[in-house]
Amino acid sequence: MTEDFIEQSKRDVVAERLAAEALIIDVDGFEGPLDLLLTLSRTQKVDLRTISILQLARQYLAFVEKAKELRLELAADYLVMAAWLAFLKSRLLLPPDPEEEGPSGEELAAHLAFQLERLQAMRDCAAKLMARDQLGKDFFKRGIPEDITKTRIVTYSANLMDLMQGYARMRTKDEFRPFILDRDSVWTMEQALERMRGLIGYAGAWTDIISYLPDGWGNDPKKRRSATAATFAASLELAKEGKVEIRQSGTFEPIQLRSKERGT
Amino acid sequence: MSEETLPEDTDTPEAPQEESLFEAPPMGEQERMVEALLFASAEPLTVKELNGRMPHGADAAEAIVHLRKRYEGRGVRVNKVGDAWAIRTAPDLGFLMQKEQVETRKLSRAAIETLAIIAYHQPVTRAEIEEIRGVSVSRGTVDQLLDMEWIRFGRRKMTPGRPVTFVVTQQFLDHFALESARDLPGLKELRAAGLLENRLPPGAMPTVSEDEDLQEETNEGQSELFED
Amino acid sequence: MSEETLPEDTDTPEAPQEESLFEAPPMGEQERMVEALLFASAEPLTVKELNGRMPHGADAAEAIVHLRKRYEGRGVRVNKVGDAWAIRTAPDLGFLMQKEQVETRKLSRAAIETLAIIAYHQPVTRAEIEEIRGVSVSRGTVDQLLDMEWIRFGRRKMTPGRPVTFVVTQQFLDHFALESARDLPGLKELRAAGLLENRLPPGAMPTVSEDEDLQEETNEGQSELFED
Repeated sequence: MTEDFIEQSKRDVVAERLAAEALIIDVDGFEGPLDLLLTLSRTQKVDLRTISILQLARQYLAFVEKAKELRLELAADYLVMAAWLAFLKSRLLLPPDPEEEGPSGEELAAHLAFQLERLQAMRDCAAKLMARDQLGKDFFKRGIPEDITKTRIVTYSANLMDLMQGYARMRTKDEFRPFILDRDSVWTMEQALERMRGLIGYAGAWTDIISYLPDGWGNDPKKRRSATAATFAASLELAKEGKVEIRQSGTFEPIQLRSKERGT
Repeated sequence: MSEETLPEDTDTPEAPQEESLFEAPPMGEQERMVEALLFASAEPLTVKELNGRMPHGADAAEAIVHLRKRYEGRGVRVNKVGDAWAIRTAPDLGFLMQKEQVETRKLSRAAIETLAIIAYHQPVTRAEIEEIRGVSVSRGTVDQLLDMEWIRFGRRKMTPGRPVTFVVTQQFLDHFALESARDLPGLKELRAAGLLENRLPPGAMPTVSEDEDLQEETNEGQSELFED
Repeated sequence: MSEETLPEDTDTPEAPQEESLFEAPPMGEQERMVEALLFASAEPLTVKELNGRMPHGADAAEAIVHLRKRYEGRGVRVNKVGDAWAIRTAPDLGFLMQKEQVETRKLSRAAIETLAIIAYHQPVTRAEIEEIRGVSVSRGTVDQLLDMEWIRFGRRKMTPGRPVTFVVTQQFLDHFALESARDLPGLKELRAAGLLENRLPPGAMPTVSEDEDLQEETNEGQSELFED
């Protein structure tokens, strides 16, 4: 019995030593300082909620010391964590200085405990997730999916303009110039915009946009159409810029605008 | 369900199977298994293959009979494919497996020009179209327009060789929102609409050409296509 | 079934559907159709997709309810996968299907943890993942999960830098037989324990480089990926 006990405790000691060495040797195997802290916290054999952060900080610092002795190169973030834990340790040990600003040692320790608990929770979740039935491993999709035959229906489009242009092109051969607009009955949006910018400053009250049509463009239907379209587009542009407000009481009713700066 | 078995053979007639350490699962379970196997397998499975994959003592053949019955009148059915079995869509629902994809393409320039000539000059022969376009009309272009049902064969021309003619269809008129082909704007109107350069070559107005020297095209035996 | 209809609207409460020239097929038929469509497809189909393939006026959502019930306890089942549906074999029969088993790519511990964090915390930024794991997330890990189509980009977060977020996909739900991300195991408990809160560290804590490399990512034109 006693021999067994001695054997057992010997074995424990060996196991512990091996574990400690493994920690050091496997430092590359850790997924960062938080992971190392979580691993170290297990040696306290308590619930993460009741863990002693002070003790954990000591363990971590001892680990880093050991690694230095063994001339293991630790990544920078391990050293940053070590410096921070040293700071935390001193805060936890010294009586709180009322002059000092910032969070207390307890608050910092509580947050570290929270981080460890959260990381552990995510690890558990990951394990639970991977333990679920998985597609292609535990359950399966249809082995012979039936193809959805895609029948491609091609429709060709051509409009009357294409047709007429095509015809005109042939009948007039080389003289044909494709789609030339008669520019002298076209009022562009740029022109309308320029004109309106000069005028809206005076438009405090609601005014029909038709009144912004350039002089002499209201009579000829073709000119009137072009100028109205350009003025309307320009009004929208000005509204977008926040310069004017636009309203229309109903379909086909006059469209009115007023300057925003003055109107309110 | 009892685990005990008498050491002596009981003479029950429904136990002709070879003896096994494990009892075969109940038939309901076997049916589920066959269902899952046929569903997941990448190819149809024979009874032998099914039995090979099911627990010892299972009877896939019988399970299939049950499963088949269960799927009678359903959206899928258990079909025999050669000597194997597979789950397949019920034939009356095959139409669901087709997806129509509508693709709109711009009509080629050659097709538009050919179409325009037919619309303005109908009834018009292929030779006349070529005369106006100044290039030969490919078979494909005409076929495409026929296929789209925008043109059809008109009466043969009463000229030597009796060439076939083309006319536009009601579908064409519907597509271009025209009452009749006569509503197409003439060159004068095209010009007025700014579609044309002002100067017109003399005699370029659309007229129904009655040229008679265009007879090469005539001998395609398509008289059966003349409906009108 | 009568073709006649009164000129005036009849006030039947059970006819709220839009009127259609054709009557929708009876529900039994609709169930068959959904059955056929889901059997035919290896990937989940949304109700919208199903309705799009079924005759006008059909109600795939209702048909699925019936179908799902019909397959309860069978060898295959109707799984809800996010807003889509798929037929999958019953998990208890997986042992029969060694032949169909696909060798899945072995995921690293980092990848599995990252996946779990995205699933439980979604939408989550890379900086948040790093905060939880206490280590920077390698590009390869995220790329692998994106490549497997288990995660995708979510909406940008409305915080400085407008960082991209990650969310899990329909494929993820399908793979783990989850109806939605809300059905993740232990989600409620985690939330109750406050472990899903984004608790900010009090004062300066060692955190991984949050910003520099994230910033560049935000400028990539990925806005079209943000559907939801």
